[in-house]
Amino acid sequence: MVLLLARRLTQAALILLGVAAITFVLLYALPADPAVLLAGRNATPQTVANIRHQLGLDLPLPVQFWNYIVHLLQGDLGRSFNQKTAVAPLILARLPATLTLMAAGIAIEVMIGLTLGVIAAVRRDGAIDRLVMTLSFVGVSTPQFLVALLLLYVFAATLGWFPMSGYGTPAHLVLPAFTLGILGAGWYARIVRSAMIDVLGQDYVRTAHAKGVPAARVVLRHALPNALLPVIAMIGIDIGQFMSGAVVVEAVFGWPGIGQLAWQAIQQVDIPIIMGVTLVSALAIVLGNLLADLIAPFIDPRIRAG
Amino acid sequence: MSPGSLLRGVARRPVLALALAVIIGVFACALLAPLLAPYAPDDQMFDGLSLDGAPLPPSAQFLLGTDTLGRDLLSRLIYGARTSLLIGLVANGTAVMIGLAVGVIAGYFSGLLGGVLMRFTDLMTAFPALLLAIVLAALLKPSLWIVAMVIAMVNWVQVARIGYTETRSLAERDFILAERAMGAGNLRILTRHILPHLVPTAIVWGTLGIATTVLLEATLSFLGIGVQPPQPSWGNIVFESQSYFQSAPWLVFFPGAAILATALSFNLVGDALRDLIDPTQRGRD
Amino acid sequence: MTAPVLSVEGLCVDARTPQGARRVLHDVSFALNAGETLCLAGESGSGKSVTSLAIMRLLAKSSLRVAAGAIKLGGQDLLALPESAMRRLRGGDVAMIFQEPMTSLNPVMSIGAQLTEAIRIHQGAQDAPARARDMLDAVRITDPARRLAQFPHELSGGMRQRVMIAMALSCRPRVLIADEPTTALDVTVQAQILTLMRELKGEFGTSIILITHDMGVVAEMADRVAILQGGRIIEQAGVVPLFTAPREDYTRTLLAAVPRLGARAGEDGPPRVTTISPPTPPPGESPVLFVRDLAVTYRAHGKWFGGGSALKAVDNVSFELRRGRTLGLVGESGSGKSTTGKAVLGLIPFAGEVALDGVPIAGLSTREMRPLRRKAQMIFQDPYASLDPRMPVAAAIAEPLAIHGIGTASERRERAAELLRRVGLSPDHGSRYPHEFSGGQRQRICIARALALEPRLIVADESVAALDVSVRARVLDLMLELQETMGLAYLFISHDMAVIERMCHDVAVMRAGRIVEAGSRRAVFEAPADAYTRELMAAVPVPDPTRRPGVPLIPE
Amino acid sequence: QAQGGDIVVTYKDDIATLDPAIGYDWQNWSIIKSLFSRLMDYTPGTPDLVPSLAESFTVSPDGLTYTFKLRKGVKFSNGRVVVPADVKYSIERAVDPKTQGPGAGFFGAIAGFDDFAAGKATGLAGIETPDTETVVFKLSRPDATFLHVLAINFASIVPKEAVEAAAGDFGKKPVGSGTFVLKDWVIGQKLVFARNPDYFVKGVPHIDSFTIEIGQEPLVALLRLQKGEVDIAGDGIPPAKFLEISKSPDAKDLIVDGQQLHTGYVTLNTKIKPFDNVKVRQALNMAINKERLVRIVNGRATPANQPLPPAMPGYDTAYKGYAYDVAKAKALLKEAGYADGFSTVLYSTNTDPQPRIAQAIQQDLAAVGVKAEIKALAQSNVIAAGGTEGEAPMIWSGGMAWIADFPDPSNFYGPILGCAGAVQGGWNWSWYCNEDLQKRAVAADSMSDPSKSAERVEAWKKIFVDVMADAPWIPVFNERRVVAKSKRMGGEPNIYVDPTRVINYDAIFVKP
Ligand SMILES: Nc1ncnc2c1ncn2[C@@H]1O[C@H](COP(=O)(O)OP(=O)(O)OP(=O)(O)O)[C@@H](O)[C@H]1O
Ligand SMILES: Nc1ncnc2c1ncn2[C@@H]1O[C@H](COP(=O)(O)OP(=O)(O)OP(=O)(O)O)[C@@H](O)[C@H]1O
Ligand SMILES: [Mg+2]
Ligand SMILES: [Mg+2]
Ligand code: NI
Repeated sequence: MVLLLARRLTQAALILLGVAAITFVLLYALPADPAVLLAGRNATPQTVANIRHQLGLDLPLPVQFWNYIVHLLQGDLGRSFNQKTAVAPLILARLPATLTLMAAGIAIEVMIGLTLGVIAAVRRDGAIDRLVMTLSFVGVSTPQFLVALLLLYVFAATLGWFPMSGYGTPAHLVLPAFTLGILGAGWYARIVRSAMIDVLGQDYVRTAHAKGVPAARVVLRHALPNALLPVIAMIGIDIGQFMSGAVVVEAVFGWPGIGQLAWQAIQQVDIPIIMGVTLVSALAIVLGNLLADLIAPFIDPRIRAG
Repeated sequence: MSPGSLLRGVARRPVLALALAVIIGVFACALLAPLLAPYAPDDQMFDGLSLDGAPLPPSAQFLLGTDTLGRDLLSRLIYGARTSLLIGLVANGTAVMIGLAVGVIAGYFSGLLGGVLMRFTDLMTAFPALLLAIVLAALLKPSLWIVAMVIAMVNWVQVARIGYTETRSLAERDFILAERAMGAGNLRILTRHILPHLVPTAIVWGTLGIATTVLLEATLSFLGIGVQPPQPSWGNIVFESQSYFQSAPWLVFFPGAAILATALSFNLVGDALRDLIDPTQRGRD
Repeated sequence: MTAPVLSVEGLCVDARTPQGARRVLHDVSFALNAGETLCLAGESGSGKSVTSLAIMRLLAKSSLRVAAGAIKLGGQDLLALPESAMRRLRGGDVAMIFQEPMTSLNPVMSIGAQLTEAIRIHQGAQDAPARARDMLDAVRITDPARRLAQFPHELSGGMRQRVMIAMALSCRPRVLIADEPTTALDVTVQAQILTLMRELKGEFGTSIILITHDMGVVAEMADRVAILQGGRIIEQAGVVPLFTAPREDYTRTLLAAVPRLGARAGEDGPPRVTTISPPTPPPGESPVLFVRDLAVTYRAHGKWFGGGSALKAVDNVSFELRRGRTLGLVGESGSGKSTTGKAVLGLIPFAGEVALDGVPIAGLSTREMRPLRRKAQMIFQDPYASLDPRMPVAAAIAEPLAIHGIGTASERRERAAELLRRVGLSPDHGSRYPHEFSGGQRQRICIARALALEPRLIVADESVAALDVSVRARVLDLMLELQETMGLAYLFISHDMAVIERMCHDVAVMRAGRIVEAGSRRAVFEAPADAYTRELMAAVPVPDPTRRPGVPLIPE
Repeated sequence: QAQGGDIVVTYKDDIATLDPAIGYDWQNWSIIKSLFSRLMDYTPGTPDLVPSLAESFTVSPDGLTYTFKLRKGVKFSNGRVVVPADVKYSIERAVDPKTQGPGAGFFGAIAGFDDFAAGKATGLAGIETPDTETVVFKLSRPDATFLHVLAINFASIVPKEAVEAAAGDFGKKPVGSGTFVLKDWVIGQKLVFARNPDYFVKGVPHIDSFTIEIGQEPLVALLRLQKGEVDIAGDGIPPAKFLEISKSPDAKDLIVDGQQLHTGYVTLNTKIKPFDNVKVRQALNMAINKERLVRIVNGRATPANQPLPPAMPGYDTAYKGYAYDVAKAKALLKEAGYADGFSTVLYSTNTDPQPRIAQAIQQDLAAVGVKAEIKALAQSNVIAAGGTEGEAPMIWSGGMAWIADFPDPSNFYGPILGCAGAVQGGWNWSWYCNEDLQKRAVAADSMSDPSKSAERVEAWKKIFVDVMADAPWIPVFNERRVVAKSKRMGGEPNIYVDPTRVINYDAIFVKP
């Protein structure tokens, strides 16, 4: 197990290196020249060349990449072109907000999704089932922006239950987390329903009934764990999606997360920030997936982790 | 099953019949757009805007209202069906297929091959799709096929992870051991005995994915790699208009409803097809 | 006489099929008195399991439905009871042991969790873990404390069955329905379990419905016997009258077909069933299966950093099997029989030397194994688990042919139909799915599948255990016939000594992963050298209710 | 005007930096203006230059020497008095290549600039500090805009010790002598500015503090503004909300609407066929229905016919430009040999309403037979395409259009219409270079004698009219800036849409 963990961590490091390399190459492929953008409208070619040189953008790509990696290994993510300050603090400052929103969003979508999915599976082909299935489609078919604004209008602007914007208190978290949760719940509901229907038809569920286990317990204790594997995998995926992808929700609710930073950096071709955000979210994703893979054998002991 | 009994089977399920009708309708729109649309999709009509430049609500002249440039929304939706169908079916379908293939292979060959594939999947998950999109936008001539390709490249990853987990669990079951004992090759086990079990998953992703990819297309087009204005797609109509949801709700509602109805219909038909192919799965998702 | 504890009146059950309802139980009626053991015996697929599930109200809702009748428990009609009330009865008042142990245990819950749950629910006991361990002790599982933390897939088939029994007995039910409870058990344990059930009955007045195809068990356990055939009860009588004076022809066949241990004393091989003279293998020919120093180690899964402990399931096993011969592998549950069977076909990693038809298989790739697979087939211990639930059985039977590219699609279909017929099923069963069959029927499907390729070696793991005697006799004859005509070799794993006696040339007795005694069947059976072998022989039930061990007959 | 009040301003994007030598976007532009002071400044709401940190100044007759007397006793917020050496240090810092500042080029007229910029000197020889209150600038050529240059942000005065103490992070820890000081900066969330109690003009500023909340979606900011949570929505009113707000009864309290020094235009790349043909360029100038474009932006603009905006000195009110005339446009195209039109590409940024405007232009072009394919991209990609030779035939400038750095016509020529900008990475996206006009532009900028300023303006007026004869642009409209503010905020529109600093934090106030 320890060996396995060590191996997976090495792999994780390699993945990060791979991500860094690809990102680097892609950024180079961009025709937009950060120096030109920085130099601004009034710049002379001299200024542009100057800035390019200062940023080291005139070095050959492999050299730049090598320099980047060397700095990275010293824990240095470089300095933002646009903000003229170290990247690491910019990302770190936003990390707690991102992680909070991610955790809350995933918790809510899993909770809603599991509940609806299980109910739909138990009442399969009934009216509730149809309703849940239709709702799950409504959920995934609605753009984030709309849901976020709608929630904001109703619960913050009109009812005044929650603050419209900001970060810091649990009250601030509710609406953004629910936006993510409502939108993602459809996936979970579907996946859980599908897996649960399979499981509920298994012999061991019949055994549980035969033992006189209360219906709710049969569903929750006997059937649900057997249907959890895809859910775990899905959570691993969502970590990635929310890490830098909650741009819209962050924007609507003024949530100071990494998504906004990433979005701006991409617009401004602020390469060090893009690299930094990419690496941090890659790290989160890799760790998330690693965790999912490590948890899987505990949920289904038939899977050998070795 | 004969075509006759099939028809009768459909007729007995009105919801299914409705779903089929929606799908046929959408295909008809895509194929016959010039015949069906009341106006040209990119005609910015003078009387399509109010005097201070506001879009017009549905009326007898413009059945679904007009957009912020004074174009007929209905006509744009009809033409938009082409783009959106292609994205929803081809791009999403490809993503699901690649994802299943990778997931199943990685889950089944848990050794080196599986490890490498899954790490590759991790790498792709960790890689910012947006960046890829922007780079492609800058390098390539925007086209629908490129969006389709990017969507496929981005979305397969998720399907792969789910497929991988399910396969790992399946591969430990006795009947797979039995297949091996009979001498079944890996290919056969994968295609005949593991893939069929993933059909429900494929249906979930394939149909829920229709809605999400249609919306994703809009984001990618916004970044410049997909269809460019004035070519309509359902996604970009919603996307462009979402901030107008209060001042011109019809601009968001109708394309949104089109996406929802199409995705839902494909799901219903997908379920029905699966029941037909695999009766043990009746009622499963 | 007091009112019966449980009575079934005019029970009819329909199966839902695409062609409409098919009746699988016709007007079944019987009564179970307090402290009585009623045996349901009969053909495989005759409706025994369906009857018991109907009593529990656990018929698969999507495919089976009670069409008529009443089931009364102490005057209460179970069929009219609300689900919540029924639930309280289940497990506590009426408990059930299911036929297929692998699929009946929850794969993601530890044995301990599954056992204590029942105890907690019905008795609210604080000491549930301790009682769970006691129950495991009671069903004679080795190392019960460790088993509590294990998961079903880590146990042998017999152990799983014992866990099922422990679970059902843990709450001392008023009525116990046991569907083939000892099918997968070796005879010594079977004897212990039967004794346990008898004790339970004596101690708590539990009434038992025992479903079994083993007339030996019937004779040993039953007070009364009901014989089912084709979904009908054709005969119902006290055990002694039934054995001594059966009324129905079918009952008579059933009794006549019971193999009795010692029936073939003094003879070397199995009986001849054809007139073809078996080919004598040339002396230099390499054995079909050659095994030397085989060892298999399972790595039990440990906690994250704890590391797993290793279990040597098979150790130092050597034997060889020649063309046209049958080697019987017997031994207590968990002794490593199935593991050996899987290892010699290269299905699980092993150490040591294994050669199939002279070709060493260690380290062969899937592709290299393929030609060998055609020559060697396996019938798995758990038939349900080894069938793809999403494949119609005809396709499953034709599967090996398709894999090896034999024949056209229609030829394969024909062959599948033919094989179905030969194992006593009707070819139009072919379009059904595994879950629509009875346990015995599934077993026959697996046998048919193994025979499809006409291999040279079959590893048969408890492959006739779930078959009623008449069908079993037919299947065994079929296997013998194939051996005589084609020189098939069998590695025959069974707990049923009578079957071993009938089928085998040689016998190896396993215990704790090692072979403790091996030799010709005659030598081992007639002069067992090892103490354990002797114990095995003694524990075989005798199909004669008047020669019941221990417990005296309860007078009617 | 009332004193006091704490107000909240919102922006969507991060404040990149508050370093005056670096900051060059329209968000930090107005903040930097208030954090620091410069030798020169403008009367709030006008383009009129006034001395600020300088008490007085003199210009030599040849226009090559500027002598400034500093105000006495002005203190940086760290408590130290501002001395002439700070002026020299600050401007050298803005020019120093190590600073990577985008504003270096503005100071090109100072003697010694070329050596310093090329790294051959360690400072600007042209700046002298003869005593404790005097700064002298020696120019290498006359520069009529020099006083404006000393009023732009890059000429802000900073204390050397604070820059050095910040160790490269001055942009996050600014110290100046402006009207406000930075009190708190929570990354990604907000910046708090408090009034500078020691500011050298009494009674300025009016508000006690302002907080900038960032990461705020404009639509939501507006909603918060209507609820009174926000005082100024910095990103303005999104198109989707404009009509609703402007028609609401509160509109006059919530909206301020002002002219800015801005023109929206379409560049016609003179190096790409067929735009190398002046007739084609003129024809297209006649093909665009600007009235309709104005309607699409809900009337928030006025049609334009020349590069300069009306508020800019040098705007020619007599010039009528190319009138909208489809028939004439077609005729011209036919003359140029494009009777059947041609195909081309029109670039635009991708944020509403720019793609819509591009589509409207596209439709107008289609009417004269020109098939323009639209490429709506992120701003950085459009800028990249514009600055690459032979890449972008037409660019709709909306969203990144030119807003003057200072209110002088020269600022509308050099980088965007002059030869210097027609280079790789430049901003002259028409790649238009008329040597004759270039010479006249240089000449006009040399007329630094204040008495000749009217003549100079006249010269510029002609230059721009002549530019239009070559038609490298289609001037489309002059967009007005619309700012949303809460009801309690007071002040004329021109301090919310100040021509030189957008929001003038020094001048706005909270109504009592
Ligand atoms: N997958 C597994 N992981 C860990 N241990 C296992 C696994 N499968 C079997 N074992 C252990 O190996 C031993 C031998 O099991 P095996 O299945 O070969 O027994 P068997 O002789 O076939 O018994 P039975 O007659 O009950 O089927 C048992 O102790 C069992 O618990
Ligand atoms: N779910 C089902 N759907 C349809 N038919 C079924 C289903 N389950 C059982 N049957 C059919 O009902 C009949 C009775 O089955 P049952 O399981 O009761 O047999 P059994 O007497 O228990 O046989 P065995 O000894 O082989 O277990 C069989 O013909 C079987 O094929
Ligand atoms: Mg049965
Ligand atoms: Mg076994
Ligand atoms: Ni492990």
